[in-house]
Amino acid sequence: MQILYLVLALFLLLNLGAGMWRVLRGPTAADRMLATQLFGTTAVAVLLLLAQAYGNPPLRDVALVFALLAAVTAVAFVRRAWPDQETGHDSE
Amino acid sequence: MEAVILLQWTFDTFLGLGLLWLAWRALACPDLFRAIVLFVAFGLLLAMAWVSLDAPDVALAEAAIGAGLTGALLLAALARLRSSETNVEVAGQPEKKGLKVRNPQWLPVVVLLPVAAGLGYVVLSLPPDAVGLSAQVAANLETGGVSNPVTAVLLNFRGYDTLLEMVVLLLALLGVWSLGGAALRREDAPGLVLDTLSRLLAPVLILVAGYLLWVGAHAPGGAFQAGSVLGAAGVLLLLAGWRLHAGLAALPLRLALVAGSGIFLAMAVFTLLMEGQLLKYPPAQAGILILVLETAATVSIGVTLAALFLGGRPPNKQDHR
Amino acid sequence: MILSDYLSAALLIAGAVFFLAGTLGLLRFPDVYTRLHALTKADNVGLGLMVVGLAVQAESWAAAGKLLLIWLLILLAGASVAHLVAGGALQRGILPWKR
Amino acid sequence: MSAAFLYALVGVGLFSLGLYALIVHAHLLRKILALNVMGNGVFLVLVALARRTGEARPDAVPHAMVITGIVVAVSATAFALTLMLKLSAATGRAELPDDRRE
Repeated sequence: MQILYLVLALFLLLNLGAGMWRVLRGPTAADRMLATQLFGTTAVAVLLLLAQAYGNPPLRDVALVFALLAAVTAVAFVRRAWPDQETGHDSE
Repeated sequence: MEAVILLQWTFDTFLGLGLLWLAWRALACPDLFRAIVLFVAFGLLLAMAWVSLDAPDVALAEAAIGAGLTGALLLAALARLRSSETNVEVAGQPEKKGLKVRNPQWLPVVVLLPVAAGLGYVVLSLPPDAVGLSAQVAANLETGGVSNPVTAVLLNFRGYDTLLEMVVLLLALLGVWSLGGAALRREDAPGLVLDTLSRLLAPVLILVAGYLLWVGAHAPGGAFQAGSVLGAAGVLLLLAGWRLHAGLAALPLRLALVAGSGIFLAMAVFTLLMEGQLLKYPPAQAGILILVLETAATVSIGVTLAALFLGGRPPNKQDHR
Repeated sequence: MILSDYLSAALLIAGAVFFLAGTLGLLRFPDVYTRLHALTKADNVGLGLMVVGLAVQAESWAAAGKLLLIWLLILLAGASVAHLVAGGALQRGILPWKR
Repeated sequence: MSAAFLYALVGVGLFSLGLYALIVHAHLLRKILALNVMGNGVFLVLVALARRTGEARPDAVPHAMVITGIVVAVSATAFALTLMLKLSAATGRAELPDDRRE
């Protein structure tokens, strides 16, 4: 089972790498922010898998903190940093 | 077993390359907003690196700060920067200014390559096996009052470090406050969704902060992690439009801010008088003394971080008159 | 391998498939609104399946409860953020994609 | 070479990248990001070297130092950001004056 956990963790890590493309590409600021939201959810899954693979239950607390704070950065973006005019395409 | 080790190596390699790549993109891409988003992603990946290095205490702190506070701080600063730059009507696009670099660029590369190579050489020349101070920590853990070695180091063996660290936090806040009051920005109504979210999450955040504080005695967790989670709760509430009641903004707020360093200092003086040594607790009472210190430190760290996010002295009653 | 191991493995792999679907959606969908679906549906189901798969293996009921709590928190955060982002995008005049 | 040294080398790489960006970029927000990357590189070296205990528990002292370091770094970042905003409000640009041109 340990091998399965690690394989899946690695798979999710590669998934994250693919998601990075959206952060780089955009086109809107919201797209970039959404991609980091995906990062949060995937990171939680990776941490839970690693907790099981290494038999290290405290890692679940790290995942718990991630889950709790997943919304904070996105809320900061929506409330503060989202420019009023969004043309749909960033000035490249 | 071979397969497990191979998988761990692959995971570590991808993670390391990902960290370097994200850092490079965050520092090199032309748009400042994109740089901040990439930096937040970098923080998330870093938390996984701490887990991989068997440092769950560090991972907890990074998760709370990297995922919550740093991103919020940077994004809020960027928003205020944009409004101030457009107010003054600077020529040229503010977005593009992040790209402007000083020439010649090859000079720093030439200077820094040997520095990087030298640092790498020094790191690789270190002995592959070194116990460091872990043997001493393990030997003294029985008298430490807590069974989590990291908490024992932070609050007992090197308690004076933590005392001064609380003072550093306070100094950073004093620096921010000395630059003026908080900008009185008109916050939009949070709306039903954000209001509900903050009402649901804030109590859970405070509960988890208490949980981390409690388990810190025997498992990963402790005052810094709990304080960071508490600070994130404050940031979430501030973003939802909540403000400290003016009556609480004067003395009670300041008391909460200095509680950590104040009680720490009192404890230092007390132990100096009783035991003849700075922050040397009697082993029988060490556990309870550490819990008291950690509780005060958690409150102070949380309130300080939230106040730092507000970015200025909160308006007093006197200011309203 | 006992029965619960097979069950857990099946759930974990199913979860990974949903994560893959979410990432594909994030990369391939044409606008913000459709990409929101990929994140809030596929990924949350993926995480849910993984949580159930791991909860089968959990050492105690408390541990299983903590796993469930983590999933609920992610659901709450995902749903709220999706709503906030979609509302903000509409307000800023980003047009939904039409064929 | 063990995984500890892999991460230590990544830490050195991050430090060098951050230092380069700190020198090259003029915008202060970018400089603050660069300082943070440098700090995280140092943390990574410290924690990676604490892992050299073999099968035993890693050394707790560097872990404790890094935890305090993370919290200090975020408060220093907040202070730096406030200073940057103050400068930008006063001069209209978040960059240090370039004394070669004036």
